[in-house]
Amino acid sequence: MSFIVEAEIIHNHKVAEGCYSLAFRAPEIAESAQPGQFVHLRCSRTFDPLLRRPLGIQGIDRRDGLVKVLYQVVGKGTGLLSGFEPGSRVNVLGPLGCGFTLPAGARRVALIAGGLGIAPLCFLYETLAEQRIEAVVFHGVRSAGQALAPDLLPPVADRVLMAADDGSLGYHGSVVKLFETYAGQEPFDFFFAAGPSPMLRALSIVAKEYHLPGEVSLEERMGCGIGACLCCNCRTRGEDGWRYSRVCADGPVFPVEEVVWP
Amino acid sequence: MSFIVEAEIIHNHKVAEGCYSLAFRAPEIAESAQPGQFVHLRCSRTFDPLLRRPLGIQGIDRRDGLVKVLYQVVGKGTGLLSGFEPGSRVNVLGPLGCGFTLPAGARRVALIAGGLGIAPLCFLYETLAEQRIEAVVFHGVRSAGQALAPDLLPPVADRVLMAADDGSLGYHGSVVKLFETYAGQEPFDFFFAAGPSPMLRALSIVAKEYHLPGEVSLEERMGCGIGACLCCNCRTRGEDGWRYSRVCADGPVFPVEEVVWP
Amino acid sequence: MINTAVELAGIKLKNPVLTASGTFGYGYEYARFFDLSRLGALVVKTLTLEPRKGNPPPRITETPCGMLNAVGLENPGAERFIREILPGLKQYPVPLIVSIAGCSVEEYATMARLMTSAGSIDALEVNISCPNVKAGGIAFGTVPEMAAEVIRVVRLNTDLPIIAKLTPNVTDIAGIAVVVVEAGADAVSLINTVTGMVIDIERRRPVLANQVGGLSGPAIRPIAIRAVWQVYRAVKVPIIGMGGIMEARDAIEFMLAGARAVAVGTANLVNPLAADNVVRGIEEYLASHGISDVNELVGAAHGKED
Amino acid sequence: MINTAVELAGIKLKNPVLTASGTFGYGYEYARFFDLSRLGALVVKTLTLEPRKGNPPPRITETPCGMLNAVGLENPGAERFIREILPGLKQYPVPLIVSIAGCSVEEYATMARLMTSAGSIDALEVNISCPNVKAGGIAFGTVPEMAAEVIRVVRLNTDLPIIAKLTPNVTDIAGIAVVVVEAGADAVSLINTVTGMVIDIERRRPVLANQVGGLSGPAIRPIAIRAVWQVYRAVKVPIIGMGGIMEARDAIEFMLAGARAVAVGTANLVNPLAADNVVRGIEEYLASHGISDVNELVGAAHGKED
Ligand SMILES: Cc1cc2nc3c(=O)[nH]c(=O)nc-3n(C[C@H](O)[C@H](O)[C@H](O)COP(=O)(O)OP(=O)(O)OC[C@H]3O[C@@H](n4cnc5c(N)ncnc54)[C@H](O)[C@@H]3O)c2cc1C
Ligand SMILES: Cc1cc2nc3c(=O)[nH]c(=O)nc-3n(C[C@H](O)[C@H](O)[C@H](O)COP(=O)(O)OP(=O)(O)OC[C@H]3O[C@@H](n4cnc5c(N)ncnc54)[C@H](O)[C@@H]3O)c2cc1C
Ligand SMILES: Cc1cc2nc3c(=O)[nH]c(=O)nc-3n(C[C@H](O)[C@H](O)[C@H](O)COP(=O)(O)O)c2cc1C
Ligand SMILES: Cc1cc2nc3c(=O)[nH]c(=O)nc-3n(C[C@H](O)[C@H](O)[C@H](O)COP(=O)(O)O)c2cc1C
Ligand code: FES
Ligand code: FES
Repeated sequence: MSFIVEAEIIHNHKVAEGCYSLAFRAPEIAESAQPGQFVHLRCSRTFDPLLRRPLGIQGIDRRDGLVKVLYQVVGKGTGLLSGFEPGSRVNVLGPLGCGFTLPAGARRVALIAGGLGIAPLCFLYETLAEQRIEAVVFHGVRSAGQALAPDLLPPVADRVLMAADDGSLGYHGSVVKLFETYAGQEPFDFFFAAGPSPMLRALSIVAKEYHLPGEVSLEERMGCGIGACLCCNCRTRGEDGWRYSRVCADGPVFPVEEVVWP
Repeated sequence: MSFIVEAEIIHNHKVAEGCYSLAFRAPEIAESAQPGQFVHLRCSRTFDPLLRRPLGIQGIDRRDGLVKVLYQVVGKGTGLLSGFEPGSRVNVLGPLGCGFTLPAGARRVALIAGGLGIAPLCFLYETLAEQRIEAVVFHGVRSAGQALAPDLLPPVADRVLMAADDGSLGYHGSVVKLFETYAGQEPFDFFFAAGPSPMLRALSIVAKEYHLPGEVSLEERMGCGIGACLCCNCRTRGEDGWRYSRVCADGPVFPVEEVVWP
Repeated sequence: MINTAVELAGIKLKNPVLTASGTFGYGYEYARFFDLSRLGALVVKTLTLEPRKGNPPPRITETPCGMLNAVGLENPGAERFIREILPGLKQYPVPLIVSIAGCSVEEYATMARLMTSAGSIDALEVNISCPNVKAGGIAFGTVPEMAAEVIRVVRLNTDLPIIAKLTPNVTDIAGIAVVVVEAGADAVSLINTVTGMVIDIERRRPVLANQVGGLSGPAIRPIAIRAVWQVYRAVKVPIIGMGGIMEARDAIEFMLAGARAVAVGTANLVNPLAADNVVRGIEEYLASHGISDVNELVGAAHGKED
Repeated sequence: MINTAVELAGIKLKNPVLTASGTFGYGYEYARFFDLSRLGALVVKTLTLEPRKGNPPPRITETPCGMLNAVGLENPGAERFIREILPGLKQYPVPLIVSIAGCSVEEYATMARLMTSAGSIDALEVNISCPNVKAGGIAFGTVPEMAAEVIRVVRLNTDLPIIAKLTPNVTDIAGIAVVVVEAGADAVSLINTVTGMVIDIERRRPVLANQVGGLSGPAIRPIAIRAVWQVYRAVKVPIIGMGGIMEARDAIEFMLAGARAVAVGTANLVNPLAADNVVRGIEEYLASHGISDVNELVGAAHGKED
C-alpha cells in the first residue's frame, strides 16, 4: 500500500557538507515502510521543478508516525527542499518499491554504503538488529566533510568502518576496496549495498569473486515512481539474455546477480 | 535611474482580507522613488511564475532605506509572495515609470482610490502634505473586510472618506459616486486616481463634467516594466486620433484627458 | 442535476476525463490510489504487434515546467496484452480505449484486427507518431498522405470507433486532422509530445540515451490549446484535448478551446490522484458557474461571431 | 588567455551573446543597467516599411515557465528608425544587427535596400515569421519556397550579411534551413516563438486580444535545442541559437547543440542584467573547464561518431 501525504516537517537541517536530514510526520507511511523502500517528494508548490524526487527511507518512528530521510543537495529539487521550514508541509508519496529481503538463515551480513546510500542501510540495520542478525557497516565518503556524525546514524554508529576517497578519514580509498580487505578474512553470509552505480558495479565483481550473495539498491531518474511510466528502466537478467526492469517498482533493490551492469 | 536589488524583507503580513503589507530594504530605490512610481518584483526563485509583478509604492522611509507596498493576493505570484518570510530576500527592480505630477498652483486636490489603488495615493499624500497642499482622500472598497486599519495608512488616515460597494462601511456605493457628491460642492483644483480600469473610466466622465483636471494611474499586464518589450500598451490621444503608449514607461500615470478608454 | 456525460464517437462517457496513453500504465498501478470507475475512460499505453524493449536509460529528464521522455514504446506486444492484461482490465467498469501503433501500414492493420477480435475494447486510439520504416523513419503523423493511409487501413480492419492521435510536430495540424477524418477517424486526440532535447553541459552529450525525446507537461499547454482551437475550426468530429493538464482549470481551458473530452498525462506522474482531481474539479466549476451541462463548455471560447 | 570571440557571417563578435529581436527594444532601455558594449552584438526589434501600431491589449500573458506575446510588430517604421533611432544606436561600440520584416516579398526587398543604404548596420536579420498577405496570411517561414524567395530578394538588395530567422512552427525546420542557405543566407537564427494560446476560463475567451500569441521562455528551450541540433546537421552556415536562455548554462547547451552564437530573449524581461550575466557565465564555464576557445563548444555534443 502506498499513500499520498501532506506531511508536516519536523526537522530539516544540514548535517554534513551539502547533506541534510529531513523528518516528517506521515503515520501511514511509517506504519508500513520496509527497509530499502523509498519516498517520492515534491520539492516545490509550482511546476518548476515538475517531478517528484526519490529518497531512500533512513528510518521510521512508528510511535510518533515519523519518517526520516537523508539527502545531498545536488540540484534544483534538493536545493529547494533544503529551504523547507519545520512546521511547513511537504507532499510525500510512499512507501514505494521493493525493499531488502533478509535471506533465511543469515547470521552475519555486510552493509556497504557509498555516500548517502547509508540512509536505507540505517533502516535495514535496525531491522537486522531486531532479528539479532549481526551486521558490519562499510561506509565510503569522498572526504571527511561528508561523513555524518555518529548520533545521526544511531543504530549503525558503533559498527561502522569508514573509507574516504581522499584519505581524510578511516581507510584511504574506495569503500569497495575497504570491504574487499575484510571479505577475504571475515565470513559474511550476505551483503546489502546502496550507492552510486559504478561503486555497486565494482562491488558486484568483488562479491562474485568471494561467492557472496547479496542485494544492491539501484538509482535511476524517475517519473511516476509507481511502475506506470516505464521511465526508470535498468537491465536485469531475462529470457533472451536481458530485459528491462523498473527501478521504482521491480526494485530499487535487486539481487546482485540479477543486475546486468551498463 | 532604476536599480535591481536583492532586498531584505522587513515585514510581510496580512492587513485585511486577502491584502498584505510588505516592506523591504532597498536604499537606492527609497532614495529616488517618486509617488506614482512602481516596483517590479520576482515572486519565485524558479521560473514558475516567470515574470515579475508590478506593485505601486505605498511609501518610503529614506532614513532606513525602506520601501513599502500593499498587495492583494489574486493569483499565483501574489500568492507565493505572501509566503516570503521577514529576513529573506526579494528581487526588486525599481523605481519604475513616471509618477504623479503636481500641478503648479494647486491648493486643494482629491485623491480617489479603488481598492489597493490607495497604495500610491498614500505616498502622494505625504508629498502633498510636505508642500502644504490640502488633499481629501476618497477610498472605495468592495466590503468592510477589505478596508485597511487607519494605522496602515498613517498619512491619509484622518482625511479619508470611505465607500463600500456593499454598504458595509461609509458611503453605500462606488467611490466615484461618493466623489461626485462632493465634487459638486467642494472646490478641487485637481484630482489623482488609482484603481481598476472601469472605475477610472467612470471617474473620467465625472471629472469632465466638472471640468476637473487630473491624473490617473493605469494598470496593464507587464513584461519588462522598463519600456522595452511593448507588451503593456494602452491607448492615448495621438496624431491620428490615438496611439499606443507603454503603461510601464510612458505611465503608469497619465493625464486623464490623454487616455482613450477601451 | 448537472450533466457531466459526453459522447465520444459513439461511446458514452460518464465524464470527459481520460488518461493519456503511456502515462497511466495499464491502469492497475493507479487502482490502489483511486477507483478507476471515476474516470470517463481508460486509455492504455500504446501497443505494437511484437513486444518491444524500448530505449536504453536514461529515458527521462526534466525541463522547465515539463519533462522529456524517450521510453520508445516499450510494451509486451499484442498477444501478451490480450492474454495477460486485457482480462484484468475488463474488471474495471470503465470504457477501455486501446492505443495501437506500428512501423508499417500493415502492422497497423494487423493490430486493428487483433484488438477488434479481442473483444471488450470500446475504441482504438491510433498513435500515428511512430516512424514509418519504409519511408526512412519519417513519422506517419507528419505527412498528410501517410497519416490518412494509416487511418484508412485501420478503418478497413475494425468496426470499433477510431480515434486518431495527432502529433504537434507539423506545420499545419488542422490539415492533418482534416485528412484523417476524411480517411475515417471518428474522433481526434491531440497533442502527442513535442520533439525536444536536453544536453548535459558537463558530459557534453544529450541527456537521453535516445538523444531526442518527447516534451510533455504544463510547458506545452499553450501549444496544445492552440492546436485544439485550430482543429476545432477545421473538423466536426469530437476532439480529445491533452497536453499539460495538471488541474481541472486546465481541462476546462481545453474544453473551451473545443475539446469534448480531455486526457490527463504527465500530471499522473506528479500526482497519482491527478485524474480523479480533474473529474472533481470540473464538477465544482460547473456547479459554481451555474452550468448544467458540461457540453456547454465545448468550444465556447470561439464565441458566436467566429 | 581564453578566446570568447566568434565569427558570424563575416562579422567578428567579441563574444557569442546577442539579444533576441523584440526583447531588448532598441537597446537604450537597457543601457542604464549595463554597458551594452559587453555584448557580442545588438539585435533590435523587427522593423517594417511603414510604422505599425501593433495589436490591442492584452498583448502578453504568462504560461508555465513561459510567456505568450502578441505585440504584432509595433514599430516606428523604417524611415523614423533611420532618422531618429539609428544615430543614437551608433554611439554604442557594439555590432548592430537590424531585424526586418514585411507582408510581401517586395516589402522585404525595399527594407533590405533602405537598411543597407542607411549605413552603420552590420547585418540584417530577416524575420520570415510574418504572414504573407498574398498567400492568404500563411507565414513566409512555414513554406520552403516562400522562405527561400524572401531570402533571395533580400540577397539581391543588400551586400550586408543575411541572417534568416526561422520559425519552429514547421514539420521540418532543417529543411527550411537548407533552402534559405541555398537562397543566400549567411547564417540562420532560431527559434522564433512557438504559436500558442491561453484561454481565460472565467471570461471564456482567449486571454490575448489577438487570440494566438508566440510562446517564449524556458518552457520552449528543449524545442529550441532540438531545432538547433537538427539544423546543425543540415547546413554549414553559423547558427544563432535562442529560446529560453535564462543563464549561461542554457547558452552553453545551445552552443554544444551547434549554435555559434546565442541570443537572450525573454530573460531580458525577467532580469535586465540577464544578457550581461550570460556573457560572464560563459567566461566562467570556459575557465573552470579548461577550455581555451569558446568555438570548441560549437556542436561538441554531436560527438565524433555522429
Ligand atoms: C530509489 C532512489 C533512492 C534515492 N535515495 C536517495 C537518498 O536517500 N539520498 C539522496 O541524497 N539521494 C537519493 N537518491 C538520489 C536523489 O533522488 C537525487 O539526488 C535527486 O533526485 C536530485 O534532484 P535535484 O533536483 O536536486 O537534482 P537535479 O540534478 O536538478 O535533478 C534533475 C533530474 O535528475 C534526477 N536525478 C538527479 N540525480 C539523480 C540520481 N542520482 N538518481 C535518480 N535521479 C536523479 C532528478 O530526480 C531530476 O529528475 C535516490 C534516488 C533513487 C532513484
Ligand atoms: C503599475 C501597476 C501597479 C500596481 N500596483 C498594485 C498594488 O499596489 N497593489 C496590488 O495589489 N496590485 C497592484 N497591481 C496589480 C498587480 O500587479 C497584480 O494584481 C499582480 O500582478 C497579480 O499577480 P498574480 O500572479 O497574483 O496573479 P495572476 O492572475 O496569477 O497573474 C497572471 C498574470 O496577469 C498579470 N496581472 C494580473 N492582474 C493584473 C493587473 N491587475 N494588472 C496588471 N497585471 C496583472 C500578472 O502580472 C501576471 O502576468 C499593479 C499593477 C500595475 C500594472
Ligand atoms: C512517459 C510518457 C509516455 C508516453 N507514452 C505514450 C504512448 O505510448 N503513446 C502515446 O500515444 N502517447 C504517449 N505519451 C504522450 C501522452 O499520451 C500525451 O499525449 C502527452 O504527454 C501530452 O500530454 P501531457 O502533457 O498531459 O503529458 C507519453 C507521454 C509520457 C510523458
Ligand atoms: C515580447 C517579445 C517580442 C518579440 N518580438 C520579436 C520581433 O519583433 N522579431 C523577432 O524576430 N522575434 C521577436 N520575438 C522572438 C524572440 O526574438 C525570440 O526568438 C523568442 O522569444 C525565443 O527566445 P526566448 O525564449 O529567449 O525569448 C519576440 C519575443 C518576445 C518575448
Ligand atoms: S518511475 Fe515510472 S515506472 Fe518507474
Ligand atoms: S512592460 Fe515591457 S514595455 Fe511595458
